[in-house]
Amino acid sequence: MNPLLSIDDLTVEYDVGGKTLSAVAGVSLTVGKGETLGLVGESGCGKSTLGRAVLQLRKPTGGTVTFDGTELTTLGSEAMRLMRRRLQLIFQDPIASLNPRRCIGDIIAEPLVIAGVADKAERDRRVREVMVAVGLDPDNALGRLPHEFSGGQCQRICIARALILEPELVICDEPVSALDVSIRAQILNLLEEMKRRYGLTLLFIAHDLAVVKAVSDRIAVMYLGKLAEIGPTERLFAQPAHPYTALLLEAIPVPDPTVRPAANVAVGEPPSPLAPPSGCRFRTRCPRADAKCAAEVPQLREIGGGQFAACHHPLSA
Amino acid sequence: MARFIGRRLLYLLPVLLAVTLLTFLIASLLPGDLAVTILGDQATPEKVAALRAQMGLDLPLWQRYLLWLWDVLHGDLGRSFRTGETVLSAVGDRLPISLELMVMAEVTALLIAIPLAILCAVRSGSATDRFLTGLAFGKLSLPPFMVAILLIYLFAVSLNLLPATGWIPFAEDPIANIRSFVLPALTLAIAEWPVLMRVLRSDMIATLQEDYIAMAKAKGLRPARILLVHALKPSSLTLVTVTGINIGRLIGGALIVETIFALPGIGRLLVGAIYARDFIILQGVVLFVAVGFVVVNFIVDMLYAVLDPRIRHGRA
Amino acid sequence: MAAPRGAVLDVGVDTSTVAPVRRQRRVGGLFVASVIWIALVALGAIFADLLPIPSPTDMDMLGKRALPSAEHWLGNDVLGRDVFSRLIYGGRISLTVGLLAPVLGVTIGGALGLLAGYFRGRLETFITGGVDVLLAFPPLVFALAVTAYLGQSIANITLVIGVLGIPAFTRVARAVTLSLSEREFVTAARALGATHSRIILRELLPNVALPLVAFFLLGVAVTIVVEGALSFLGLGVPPPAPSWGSMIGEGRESLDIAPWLAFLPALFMFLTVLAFNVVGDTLRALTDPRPGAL
Amino acid sequence: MNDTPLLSIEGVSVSLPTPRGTLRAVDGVDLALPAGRTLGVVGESGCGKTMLSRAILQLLPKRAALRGRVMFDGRDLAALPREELRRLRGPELAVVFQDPMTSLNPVLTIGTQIVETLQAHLGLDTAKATQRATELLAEVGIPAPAQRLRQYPHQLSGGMRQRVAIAIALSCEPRLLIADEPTTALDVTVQAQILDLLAREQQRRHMAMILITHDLGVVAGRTDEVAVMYAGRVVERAPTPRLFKHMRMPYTEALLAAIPKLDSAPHTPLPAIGGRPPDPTRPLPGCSFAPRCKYADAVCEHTKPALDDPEGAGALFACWHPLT
Repeated sequence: MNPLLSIDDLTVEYDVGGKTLSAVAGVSLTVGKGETLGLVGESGCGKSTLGRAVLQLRKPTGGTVTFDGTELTTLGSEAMRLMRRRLQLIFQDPIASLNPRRCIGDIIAEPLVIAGVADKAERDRRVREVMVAVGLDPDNALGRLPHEFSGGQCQRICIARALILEPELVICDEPVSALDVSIRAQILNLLEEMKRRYGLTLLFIAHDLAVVKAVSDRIAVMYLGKLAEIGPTERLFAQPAHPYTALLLEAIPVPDPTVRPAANVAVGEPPSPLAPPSGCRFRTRCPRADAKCAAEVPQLREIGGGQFAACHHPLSA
Repeated sequence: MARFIGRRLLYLLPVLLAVTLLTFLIASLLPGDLAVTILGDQATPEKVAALRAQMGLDLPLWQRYLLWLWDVLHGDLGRSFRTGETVLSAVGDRLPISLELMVMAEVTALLIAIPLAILCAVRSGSATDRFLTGLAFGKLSLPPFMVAILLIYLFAVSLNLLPATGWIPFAEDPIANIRSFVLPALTLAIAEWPVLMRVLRSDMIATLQEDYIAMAKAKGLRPARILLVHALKPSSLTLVTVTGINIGRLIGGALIVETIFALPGIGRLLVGAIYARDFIILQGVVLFVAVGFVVVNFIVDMLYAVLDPRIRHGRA
Repeated sequence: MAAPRGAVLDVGVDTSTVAPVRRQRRVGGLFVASVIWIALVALGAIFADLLPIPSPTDMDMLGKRALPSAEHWLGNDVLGRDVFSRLIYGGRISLTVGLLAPVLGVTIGGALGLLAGYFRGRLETFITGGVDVLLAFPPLVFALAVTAYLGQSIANITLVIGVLGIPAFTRVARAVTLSLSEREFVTAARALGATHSRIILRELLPNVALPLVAFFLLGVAVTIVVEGALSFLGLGVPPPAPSWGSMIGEGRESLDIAPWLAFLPALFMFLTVLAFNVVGDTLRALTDPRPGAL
Repeated sequence: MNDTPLLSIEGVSVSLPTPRGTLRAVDGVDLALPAGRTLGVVGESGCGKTMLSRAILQLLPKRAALRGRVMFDGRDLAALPREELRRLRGPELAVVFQDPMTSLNPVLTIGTQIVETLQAHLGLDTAKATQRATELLAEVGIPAPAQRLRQYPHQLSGGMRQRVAIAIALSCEPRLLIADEPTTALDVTVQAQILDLLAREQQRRHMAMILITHDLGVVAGRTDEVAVMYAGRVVERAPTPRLFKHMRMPYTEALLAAIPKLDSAPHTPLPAIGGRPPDPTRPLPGCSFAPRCKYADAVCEHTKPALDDPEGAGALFACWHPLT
């Protein structure tokens, strides 16, 4: 596959009370055209920061982000502004991502206005079209304010806003975490449908492996700012190579009482990203950790079949 | 904690410096020639020029500021060109009176506000709550000088219970001293309590809806403990801040009250200096009050950190 | 798991809306009464010259502290001037200063707060630092000192009180902007490639404006009080121009023989301040930034 | 163990006044829980599960109106005098809330928050209570417990905070523990640890436990019985294995089907439930799930089905057209 987006050694650092927090510490990955890459990890692992750094909403402190041959980190602000219509973002909290004082029609048309589509009739036509596509009734919804809609509907509105310029890459940052199970399935299906219809490439960020699995071609697992493992979805689920991936898989509660929950699967909690462990960042919780893990930072290497893991002692199939 | 104090101190210094600069600029840039003011309109130009040179008024502004600041740092805020009294001794004589007034007023205000706020918060929405919040709200529109007039009319003119004006030194007659402070302090307290009560009440209502209050109830703690330990402590954070910020209002109020009740405090010194166009005293008092106010707010910030461990540990 | 036999397949459409939440606008009788009172004072102030009332500065030396009569509806003051007329003209000064000073505060302070809250960084440090310095001066002390140097006039008093109001408006605007900037719709606008000015004007301003307007009305109330205090001390609007504050101050001298001379202007001022507080507070409650409002 | 359940909820309804009209958060719920057993309550947000837990604990908001009886060990909690209720909370009834960041008091040390509970009910002196608090923290798996006592909640990680909240809940050996979404605010690996801890302590102490969650996966392996709630009512209730093996209510089935499965291939369309739950201020005359249910007919729209156990197998459901 031809990579549409490639991230190379991306680093994002914040300043927290005088200390440096590496939210993303040297992550490299590619997303092929038309592909969905799932990005999973627990809170604080840097997955959302990564998504925002790709869009230059948070300036990376190091590394490069190349989109369709253009390096974004060095792009001037005006050129980046123009680039934004090809890259879109969908947020976790759909209600907070809509301006409470603007009506739905205005909100969805906003990207067109910014992109300079001056013809009001043209804008109206396209707004209606995209609203129908995401399952909203334009006649009913256009003039209403966001608070009159439920969370699921607000997420549909956000999707409509993200799609109206027909972007190439959409970054979905936990798009269903705030939604109930029954609504979540609707939105996941909608995203799949929109991907087909608009030929999108998706970077799908979530903490829930099962959700990510439902939509992704490949999955990347992050832990404390670093990539632990990346590989094709089926393969990664069938034979996780990184002990952290295995831990995540085991920890998911299965809705089936005949499956006894694995006892004591996980030890401890992720350490503070302000003071990450030396060597492999997962070693403090890893059953396989030894002296080498403390001394050497494991590099991402291929396990086979397009599956890469950053581990000195990968699990064998 | 040390880090926290250090950071705040580091911020305090530039603010203090800016305060001195602003005080100096107000007094220097505004129209009117100080020398003319001192000597009077009839003074000859030569005499004016001589005085200007003597006072350093002919130097460039920045030099004058630095010279003045140097003096100020050495405790020399100048002296009145009318009475010859130094600013420092004038302030020193009057400060205890203003402090006594403000402390009495603030303590009274807190004694009124805290119990009422707790009562309102616990019974929020009840008739008691609605009456007290309505009263406090109405009171917000009644400035100290109106309260003073009302109190004077009631207690001094009509009932003749308390003196309307005048001040007797504590050493001379302690009871008369306290009596002379009752009306002024009450005036300020009446002006202050609604602000304090409203703040504490709304914070307390918000706190009472927190999960940790539900948790405290679920633990089977006694209601008094829930209210006074679990609810009041976190709710008093804003109250402390507002008390600090309100010291500015209190100083303004004290200024008026001292004038009305003829208490020889800082406020009266300031107003007197304005009436007499004694700009050296005026400048000195303004600087003194502003610096004092900044320092008090700094202390309030520290108090805030004592109450809230999250701030103390540097995670706001 | 067996095939999801009973589950309804995705309909993919979600067209109904929640029944619109119209928050009950509890604008009670007090609010209406306040608006009416403000309107009356304002009309009186605007058309004072056209009203059939005596001049507020004409002294009737024989009618000092005269009781109400057909000619002098509320009697005369210590110098024999018509109290009612002075109250009407006093409203003119209170409203002029009371409205103009906060306009200065709301425009400059609002803009500074908005910029500080949106751009953060150095600009924010600089603006909040400046605000802190201005806040270091107790307002009344500052106002007194500056008017003492500048000279007493309506323009100067308005200017000084207006400048004093800037920090408060800056703080409110910055706080609201900060909380809004954390909400994702601002990030969303940035992700769409909106320019800074578009984000500030289209996304932030409409949300910041309403709380600021509410705060503006409370600012009017505060300003009227401050102007009153200055005039009460005889350091506000220069005599013989009638101001409620100076009328109370003058009335204080004859509290024992003619208490109404102090109480009437006090009542006018109290009612006006209360009315602005009521209107401002009602508006504040209505525009409380409750996200979603559900 | 005798036959009278430790907790029995009889016809409990909770309504709240809102600007849009009365909100019926809980609508005629009956539940029973014998001592030492675990009940899972599952439902989506707004289904009334949290209000139900607050009704059991008598911690409803002031404006809420409660009807029905909450019988705990033969006493109606709703009718109990305040002081008696206070004595029950802690030694008899305890709760763990969703977010330990908000359920622990931010300005009090962890030690204070445990010790005060011990002192309120067990009459221990400060030294003994502190000793006991240290033991409790160790029991819930907190390393260096003596040092932790002096720390404030914000100095602990999310999982540690929830362990502290559990230690507080367990401190007076309650007979019933209500865990209201105890792991929703936590990461998945920490969630597993907390659920394990709750299960272990429940068995060790022979407590009854109500585990409230939106996640069918959480209750599947860790409860004896499950009640599924929808729009304020219990729509299905059965022993856990039976519920998952043979569910009767279409909603339960649809809810289970809508969860993405780990064992299905990527890009498999999810059987989503169309529409969304009804507006709780506008109750429907018939079955609340009818508008979203593919089996619904005229009867479902007009008449509410009762929660019944027609086969007498301990499997209750409220549906006119149960799955077979």
